[in-house]
Amino acid sequence: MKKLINDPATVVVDALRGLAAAHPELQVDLQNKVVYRGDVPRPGKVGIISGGGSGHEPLHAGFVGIGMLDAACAGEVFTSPVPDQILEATKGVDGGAGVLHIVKNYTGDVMNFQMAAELAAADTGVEIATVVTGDDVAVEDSLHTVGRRGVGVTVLVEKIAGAAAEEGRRLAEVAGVARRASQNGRSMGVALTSGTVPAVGHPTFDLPDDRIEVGIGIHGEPGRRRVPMASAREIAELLVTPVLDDLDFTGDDGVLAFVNGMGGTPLIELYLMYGEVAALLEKAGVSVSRRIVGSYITSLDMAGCSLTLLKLDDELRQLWDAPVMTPALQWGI
Amino acid sequence: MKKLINDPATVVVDALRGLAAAHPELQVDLQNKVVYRGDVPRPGKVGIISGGGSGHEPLHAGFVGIGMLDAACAGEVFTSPVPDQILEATKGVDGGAGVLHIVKNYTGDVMNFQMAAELAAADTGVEIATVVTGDDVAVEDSLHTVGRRGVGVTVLVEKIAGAAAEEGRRLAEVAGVARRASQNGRSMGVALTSGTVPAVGHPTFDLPDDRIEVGIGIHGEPGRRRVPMASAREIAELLVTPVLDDLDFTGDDGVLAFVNGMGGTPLIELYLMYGEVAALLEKAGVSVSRRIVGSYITSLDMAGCSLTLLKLDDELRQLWDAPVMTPALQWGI
Amino acid sequence: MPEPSSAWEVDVDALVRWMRRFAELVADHREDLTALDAAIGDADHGTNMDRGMNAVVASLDQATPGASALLKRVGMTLVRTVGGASGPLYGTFFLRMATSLGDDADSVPAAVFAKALRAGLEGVVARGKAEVGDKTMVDALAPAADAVETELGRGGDLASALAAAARAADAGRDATTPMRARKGRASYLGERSVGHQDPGATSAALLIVAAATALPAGSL
Amino acid sequence: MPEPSSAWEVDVDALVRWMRRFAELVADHREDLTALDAAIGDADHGTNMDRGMNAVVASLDQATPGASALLKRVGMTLVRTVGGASGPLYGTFFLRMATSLGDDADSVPAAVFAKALRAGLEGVVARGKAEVGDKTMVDALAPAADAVETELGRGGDLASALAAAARAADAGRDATTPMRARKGRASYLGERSVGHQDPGATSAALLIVAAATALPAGSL
Ligand SMILES: Nc1ncnc2c1ncn2[C@@H]1O[C@H](COP(=O)(O)OP(=O)(O)O)[C@@H](O)[C@H]1O
Ligand SMILES: Nc1ncnc2c1ncn2[C@@H]1O[C@H](COP(=O)(O)OP(=O)(O)O)[C@@H](O)[C@H]1O
Ligand SMILES: [Mg+2]
Ligand SMILES: [Mg+2]
Ligand SMILES: [Mg+2]
Ligand SMILES: [Mg+2]
Repeated sequence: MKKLINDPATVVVDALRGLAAAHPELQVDLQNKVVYRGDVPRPGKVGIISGGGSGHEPLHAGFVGIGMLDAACAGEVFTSPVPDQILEATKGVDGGAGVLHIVKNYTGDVMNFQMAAELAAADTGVEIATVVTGDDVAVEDSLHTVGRRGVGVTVLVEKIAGAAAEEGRRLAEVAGVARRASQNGRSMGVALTSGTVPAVGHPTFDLPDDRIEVGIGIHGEPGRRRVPMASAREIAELLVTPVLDDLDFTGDDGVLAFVNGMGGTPLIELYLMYGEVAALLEKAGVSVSRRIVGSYITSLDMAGCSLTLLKLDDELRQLWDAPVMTPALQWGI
Repeated sequence: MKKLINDPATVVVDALRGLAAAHPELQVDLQNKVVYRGDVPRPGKVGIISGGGSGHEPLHAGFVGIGMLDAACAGEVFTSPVPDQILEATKGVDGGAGVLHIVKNYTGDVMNFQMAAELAAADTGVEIATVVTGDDVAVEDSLHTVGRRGVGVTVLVEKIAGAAAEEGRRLAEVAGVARRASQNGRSMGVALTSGTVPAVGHPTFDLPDDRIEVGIGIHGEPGRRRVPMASAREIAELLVTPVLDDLDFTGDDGVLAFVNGMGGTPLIELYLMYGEVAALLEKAGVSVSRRIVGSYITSLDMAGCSLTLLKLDDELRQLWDAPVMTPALQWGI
Repeated sequence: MPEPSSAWEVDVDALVRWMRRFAELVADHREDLTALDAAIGDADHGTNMDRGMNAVVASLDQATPGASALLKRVGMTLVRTVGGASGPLYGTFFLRMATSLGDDADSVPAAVFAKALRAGLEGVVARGKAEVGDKTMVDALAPAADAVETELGRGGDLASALAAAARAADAGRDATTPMRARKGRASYLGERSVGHQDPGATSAALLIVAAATALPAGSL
Repeated sequence: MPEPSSAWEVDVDALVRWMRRFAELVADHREDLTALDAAIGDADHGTNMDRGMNAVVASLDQATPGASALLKRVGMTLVRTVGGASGPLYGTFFLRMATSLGDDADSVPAAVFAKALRAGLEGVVARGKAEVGDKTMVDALAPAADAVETELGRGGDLASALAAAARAADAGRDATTPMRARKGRASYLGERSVGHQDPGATSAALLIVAAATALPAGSL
């Protein structure tokens, strides 16, 4: 394993220390591993917090700022944060209008946020709403399963909820629009290589040079199946087809198309993939009205990419377009 | 080799097609492999163009937009563009106030831009100024050598020159401030792994698991020396020390500190490195007043990072802070 | 022959021994647990449990007011330091045991301890909604709780009850291998989860083995 | 015995053969050239030259007005398609040859061709500022130009002059191995460039070998 780290045991805190140095406009609580906007709590504004295991950077701390998150809780690598961190963040951002928890659908994340919400209710009485994202079509969705993993759509939900809160909307409305965004999104990912968890020191799974994993999540979990290495065009089909099969994305309001890198894949390949995805969407009669290409929700140094489509409507589009000023997403300000 | 590509021979055009689809606000000439701002030529504004081999994304095309480049010429992977492309871009952005060529100091880049400038002078009479960046302290700088490689500072020079042009300054002034920025910048890079050129299909150099290359450029060239793998703290010293030895960065105006990823290194490691660099700079009495962390000038999928320091003054800082709106850098708009 | 009352009771010292033994086993099997999790999860279960049990061991130096308070502190420490799925689940296990033991006694009879184990298991099920057969830690914990009750019911002492529990937990752990996961991260793999032993069931079996070897030792 | 005038002239067909042969050699050695460039450069020299020579070969199908015009087109094509350092340098080489040949003739005497070679070399030096010993293509081209002049000067014919040039270029190429690069990308490596053969000198030696085998063939 070769990584720019000091010690696997201190990766998360060391990286947060760097984030704090690089972004003096943020407040970073190294003790609790919580990253806050500089101006929390904002009286009367719904607080938006998220969090999860580390290793997905810029998610979540890179999305803390104006128009997006008020705080992000960083767990250990691929391990959800603990209730204390989430409780601390909840209290820290509470401006009296309640707090929205945006949680990716993983057993650990859901349980830790749930425990934190129980503690917060008992402790402070702050009103909490929770939106759980689950957009990964690689995962079977039925009554007998734990539901889909939350992946790419989480970035979009954080942006949209953040914009709604920034507008001064009430908690129920913010949660409502976040939930709609979450339900309108679908994702599919592919890995060319496995990532390496620092504490483990070798790749999570072995992938021969002529094989790729289709249907991977963002924790280095093996995917649904292994197929021969293919061209970008064919890989784009492996992503686009199951996403379009799962939800009807045609319609005049168009979609937001998001091609995301897994951490080890350079931008030249992501743009190339976007070109292939755009061509397939056009062929399928899906009109794209917003686009984003980059590594926004990653899986350590895994090479690969994911596609997320979000079905837009006027409100979602307007909230997406609203100003945002965070380390990783910035426009309009 | 596993990459998200169709064919090594079409990588550059395929990626440009994706960039065009992802950024409808840009104009992309696939024939000439030139990316333009949507509104070129802008009458009375100095045109700013750059270009170079592909494989360094987002450099240069990702910096085309308001407040930065008017056009970028994309060569083949690691191969400078040819004079025809540069001539075409020069003509395309000429708004009557002259055109600045920002060229990284590599024999091929310098010669191709030179030939293009000769052709442009003969052909159109457009006034051209050229600024050659050469900031890599890994390379000996003496009368008997070809001078230093242009690396990280190129991003900063493009931003600063773009802001000066946006303000309506004249060509000589824009070139002057770009040159000052270039001369005030120093860089040093390190590779944990070699990148793989698509047309070659295997890594450019072999690097054992316990060794790193210090003093690498951005073309997969081997570095100056190979040292044992070390901690982030030690690697930060390998970068900071030669940079500070080369130029006095103390002073009240402070520096811009830029930690750059080489393409295959995830953001968590870059932030961690930034933390180590910031600590060393503080110890050395260098005050940091602007910071940027991310993969902005890459070397395909190489893992590693580089450090660039730019000595600021009021004018450079103000031009850095000025609004910019490009695929890869955005603020103030 | 030892006095029955002593052979049948679990005191604070015994619980401390249990936690230390579990922490040792987790440290010894850290890489194995993580490797199991790498195959069907996210390669952190060994790291998570080891971090948590190190924190638990560190907390054992504090004064220990009684059996219930001790287990509560263990549960809170795990909730505070482990994260992921196993943090809340193991945490809940000990918190519910503590609640079940109720008002603090210095030591508790085996039957009371058995009831607490059952309560811990029920807490895990309440939190995680997993049933036996879902390929989770429940597949090791549930047969263990059953075995303790059965063995005590037919007159066995704590040592033999916990020995039976350890055998049952090991068997439950082994039984997870052919299962298709229906809960937790492994469930995302669908059919591909078949053929791999569940990491959480593996650490849970270590917990019961630790109980079998550490709990009775000092009380006999 | 062939007529001296014919044995000593280079016509358009011969130049076309030269370019085709060079293109073949470059294609055959593409991977080698790139591997040499990987060691001390950026692993693209073979790809660059092959792309350029493919474009040159494609352009050969167009009508060929004369020797000078042909070489001019070759030079322009290389400038337009190769990029990097070798594009302008090889391009300039042929453009300067074309200028040196001057007003278009269908065929040129060997001495005139030798002068054109010298002019091409001087163009490369003017553009790239490299001297013999800097570990560049100049280390193959300069001895080749010298050898042609020497051999013609002592009464040799074009075939023997070019054969001598090919030997000289090969020797010049081999001599780059122990050199420390002072120009181009390899110079960044400092001492580490020692012990590697220069890719540009290697392709330049192929150019001269191509001339030796393809140019005289049809004119004899
Ligand atoms: N709903 C659940 N009920 C019971 N146990 C569960 C549940 N979900 C997961 N587990 C257990 O947790 C283990 C994984 O723990 P760990 O790797 O620490 O957490 P994470 O999955 O969050 O990375 C699984 O092997 C399984 O035994
Ligand atoms: N200044 C120069 N003068 C002559 N030849 C040069 C010069 N710089 C580089 N070269 C030649 O160019 C070769 C490299 O060509 P190529 O790899 O195609 O270009 P680049 O270095 O731009 O990638 C070198 O091996 C060397 O022979
Ligand atoms: Mg985990
Ligand atoms: Mg090159
Ligand atoms: Mg796990
Ligand atoms: Mg090269």
